[in-house]
Amino acid sequence: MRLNKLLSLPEAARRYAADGIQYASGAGLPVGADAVAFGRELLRQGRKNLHGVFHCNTQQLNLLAAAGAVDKAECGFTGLEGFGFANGLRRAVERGTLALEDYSNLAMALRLLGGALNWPFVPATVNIGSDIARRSGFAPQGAAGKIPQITDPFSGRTLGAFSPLAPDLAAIHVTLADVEGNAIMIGTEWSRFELSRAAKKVVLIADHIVDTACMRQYPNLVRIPGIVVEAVVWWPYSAWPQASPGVHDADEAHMRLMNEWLASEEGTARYLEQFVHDYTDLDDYLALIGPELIERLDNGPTRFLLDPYRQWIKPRAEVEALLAANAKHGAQERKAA
Amino acid sequence: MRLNKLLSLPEAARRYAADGIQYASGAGLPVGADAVAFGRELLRQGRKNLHGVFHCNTQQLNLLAAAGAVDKAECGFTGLEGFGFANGLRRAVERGTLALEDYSNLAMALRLLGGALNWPFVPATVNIGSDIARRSGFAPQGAAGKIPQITDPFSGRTLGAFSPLAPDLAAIHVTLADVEGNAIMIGTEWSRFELSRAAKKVVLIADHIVDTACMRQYPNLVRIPGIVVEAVVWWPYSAWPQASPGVHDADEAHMRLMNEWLASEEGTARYLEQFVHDYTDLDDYLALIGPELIERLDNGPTRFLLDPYRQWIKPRAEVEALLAANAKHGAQERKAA
Amino acid sequence: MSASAEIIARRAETPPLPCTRQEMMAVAAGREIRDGELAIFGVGLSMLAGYFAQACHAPNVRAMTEGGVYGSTPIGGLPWGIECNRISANAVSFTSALDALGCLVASGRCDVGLIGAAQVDKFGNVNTTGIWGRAIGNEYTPPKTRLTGAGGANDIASGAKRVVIMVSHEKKRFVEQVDYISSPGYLDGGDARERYGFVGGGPSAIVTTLGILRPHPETKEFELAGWFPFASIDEVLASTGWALKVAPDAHVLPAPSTEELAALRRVDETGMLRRQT
Amino acid sequence: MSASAEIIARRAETPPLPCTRQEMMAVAAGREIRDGELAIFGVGLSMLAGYFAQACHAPNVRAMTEGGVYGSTPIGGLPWGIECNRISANAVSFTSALDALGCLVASGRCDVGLIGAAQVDKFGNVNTTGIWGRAIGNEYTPPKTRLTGAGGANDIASGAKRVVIMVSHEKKRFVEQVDYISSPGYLDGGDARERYGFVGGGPSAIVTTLGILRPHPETKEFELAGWFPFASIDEVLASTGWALKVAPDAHVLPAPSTEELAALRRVDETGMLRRQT
Repeated sequence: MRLNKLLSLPEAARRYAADGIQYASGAGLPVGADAVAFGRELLRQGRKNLHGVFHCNTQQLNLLAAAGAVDKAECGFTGLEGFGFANGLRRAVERGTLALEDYSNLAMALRLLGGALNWPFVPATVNIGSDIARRSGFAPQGAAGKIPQITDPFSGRTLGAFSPLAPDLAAIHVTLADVEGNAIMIGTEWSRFELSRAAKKVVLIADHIVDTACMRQYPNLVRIPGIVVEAVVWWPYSAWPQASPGVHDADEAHMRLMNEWLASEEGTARYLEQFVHDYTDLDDYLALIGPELIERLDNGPTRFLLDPYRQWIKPRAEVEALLAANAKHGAQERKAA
Repeated sequence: MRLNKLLSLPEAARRYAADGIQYASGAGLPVGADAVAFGRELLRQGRKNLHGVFHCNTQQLNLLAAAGAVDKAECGFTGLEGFGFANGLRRAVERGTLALEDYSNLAMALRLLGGALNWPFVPATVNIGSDIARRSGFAPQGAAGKIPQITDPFSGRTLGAFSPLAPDLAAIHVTLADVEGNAIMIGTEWSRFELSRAAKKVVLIADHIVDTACMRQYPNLVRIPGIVVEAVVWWPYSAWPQASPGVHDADEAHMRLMNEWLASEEGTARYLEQFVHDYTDLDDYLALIGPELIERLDNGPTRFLLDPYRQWIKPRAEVEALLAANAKHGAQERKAA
Repeated sequence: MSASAEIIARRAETPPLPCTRQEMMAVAAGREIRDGELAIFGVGLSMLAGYFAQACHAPNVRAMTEGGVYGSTPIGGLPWGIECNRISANAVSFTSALDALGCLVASGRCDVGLIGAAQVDKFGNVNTTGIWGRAIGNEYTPPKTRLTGAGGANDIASGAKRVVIMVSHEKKRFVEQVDYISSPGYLDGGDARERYGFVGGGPSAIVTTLGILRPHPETKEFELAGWFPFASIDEVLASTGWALKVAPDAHVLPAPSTEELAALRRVDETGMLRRQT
Repeated sequence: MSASAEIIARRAETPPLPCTRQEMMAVAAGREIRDGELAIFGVGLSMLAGYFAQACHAPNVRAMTEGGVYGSTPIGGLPWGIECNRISANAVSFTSALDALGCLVASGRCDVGLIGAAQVDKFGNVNTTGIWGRAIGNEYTPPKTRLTGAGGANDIASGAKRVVIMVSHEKKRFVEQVDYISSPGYLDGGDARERYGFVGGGPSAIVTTLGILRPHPETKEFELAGWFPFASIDEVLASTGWALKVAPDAHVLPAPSTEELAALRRVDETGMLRRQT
């Protein structure tokens, strides 16, 4: 196992994503920390027919759905919280081009837990009794197989069973990662812990790369150890326009603009042109956000949450040197093989 | 809800423990952080007929079993790791005075998870096929009800079902707690997270009381929030002779002495006299360990793990003042009622 | 005349409220929360109502969000989400969805949950999934209008000891039968919840922009229990899409007190509720 | 003569080993672990064997314990437990039993587990629960000697891709049928594991103080695959409580190389294995 797992964002997407895969985002809540930039990269590489596993919709799914890259999706919540309905997703659902399978937020977490534990099913005491159990976007003719009944062998009472989830790829947003893939999340884990064990392949997208000494000082914070991780991507502001607690606030103006544009085909085309296909590298991407706004978003009320770890954050030059070293090593390996 | 939940060790045991209850220890591994001192206090107060829920045996269960205070116990591992068999427990089991129900370590964690989620049962893909599923210490005549079979509704394949655990009381060892019951564990959680949600009442036994500002700086470390906690006990070296990572090492000599003495009735009587009934307060208790040894155990290789939090540790006088304030408040409340 | 009837009579004579309808609704919903309770709030109105209760009469309410954010109080205005930095800035604990919605809510530990609705029916079933404008039929087809899905509300509706539903009182929202049950109320009434073994007790109130509906103890059909000073029985009935029964003890509800309004406006720092009338 | 046969022949002629039998056993068990594997170690001998492998030929083994302690290497001697500070001092991650034994082991993700045994039978079933000295019968009674219970070994035996059992080679431990199956091997042989749907492949080796036993590919009965330079087929057979078959390709196993012994002794800093002969 390589200890240095740093990959560039394009390389990680190329290596681990493919058309038609079950693709999961590992995010905080709808407007929280999600690697939206990974979704942008999937579109830049032309990925399509994705089966999205999004515990909650985020601007990433909203964008992927608006762009027509997702055929199927499974979600708990499909809105954007205070920013309203997710226009890109809702258009795709209403047109019938995206089959959406509804669950509750707990159901999604439990299904990921079931995948993590490799259980054949997960007991369901929620969703039963509601239309979530009676209606299936994936099997419109009959939902009987969605949340089938089981009998509790102790009491004889009836409950439901959820199918576990084991996505092909999870792109998980983390606040801090070392090059080995040990990672710290600041803010709610939401279901990133479960997802990191349920997914067949895990790619981390980190706001900051830190020295492993940070992990040895705070091992209880390292809820995703490197042993379950394939690759680590450093891409600051990958959650933009959403927030990353401890690192930056949400860009509320862009949240609104993005969702407005995604409400129409024309707007989506404009969004793709300006905010997906137009940048060439990280500097270019950061320029889209703009230095003044970045400075403001960087100084939000949760900034103090990152203070204990700042001493271990690697400067950009060092991260890029590590990335280059790994790319060189990878090229040599491929040549040798 | 009172915000100051500090109680003295004797008062917490008096208020929340009773003869015959299902009593769980919230510990690290067998030789790790366990509130052994809470078990000593249970014996000092004459508690008996306890039904022990110990994910793993520790010196606490070893002691309670040796003293005859436990009628029934459910465990994963019943040894003392590198310190050998648990002589007090094994004597009680071999004599037949303690009915021991065997599970594996994962099974115990899953049963606590099932209790935390209030599931009627938990899917079992382990323990099936072994004698754990075929033999019951609680139902010697037939184990059919211990891990009954269920059928996966998706594949039709057969697996087992575990019964969830919801102990009446959990005494959980934590490294740091604030007076509201927000708590940080250093070292493996083992199953303390699940237990803190599964138990009907939770009492924390903390090595250090810290200011709530510590929790606001490290909210992702606070895996047990105060909302699930009844009382907080400050009792340094409650894990002695076991270890508390970040705080102190194991007292290996006393680990051996204790287990040797618990191997016989006479030894147990001697142990109870010298190390359970003989101290009157915290100073007395700490004198049993001795200042030289404490200094040595305090300077173990994991000491650095506590460094980030030292600035928030409340000095003894302040903890005692808070404890006194709460006791006064409680007395007034009882008078008013 | 009993003391409370007297208060009610006096309130009924008060001049037009010094607050918006949204504020009245938030105060009424907040009054459903008792001190010391373990309470889960959603985003928007329900979070305002919850934190209003904490700021007013329930200082020791143990507030949580479905993201597993514990012990925080929003700063700098209403959070736009449950991971908004306005609520992440002073939490004492961050855990997970599995913990918050599973261990604390679906388990039956949570005392009260506040949820919203796009549609609600006479048995308190909530639709937040989609508007079909017709019965869906045997074959499931996409909705005319896709909404937000169930989110955590289904888990709250299944597991919380009681649920308070907050919804704008409009005929199109108060329907005989919701297009899609996203979160279960009393299903088809009576003891229907028992069929599913729900540990939660079901909705105890629907707090609207006009008043409060509560379930009949036996049939579980929601009835008008009270109306706000600016509203009337007639307005409520006209705004309800089913033949709403009026409870025998229905009465006008007290306007926000000075203390209540002051507390609410401290929480609604950016005046969100004052803009929306 | 093939290169490896040549090595074996040469080893067989070497004078008495420069190491203890316990050391030989630890080296032999460590050789079962391949570089890069996700491996779970128990306490004592199996931890020594595992960390020896890491120190010697498998530098990138991803070592974990059932407590969810990741990325650490013991310091200052063999840990007396999986939460011993000697192993907690340099971990990169601490999680939980549910994570380690559930998400990583019972799930089928873990490549190899090392477990111990008080008794083992010809199908690799392990007893660590108790010694009854007789069949238990229909009614369960306490054992004559209570041992440690299954611990995490049952979970490892059920879920790890392969399992290496380490046990001292004595007749009383190598029995036709164990008193109690704490951790399943191949049960009653053949494809019996399939009845239970175990994701793990079962034990691939029993490493003893005298040699190595491996399961027959069809019957799953363990056979002698090799013996240590200081042992012999006869000694192995005499120390086994069932009619042990000798595999057609059974051979003497190489003594620890200088490098292996040096690596082992770096790990066994306090010389635990050198004291126990």
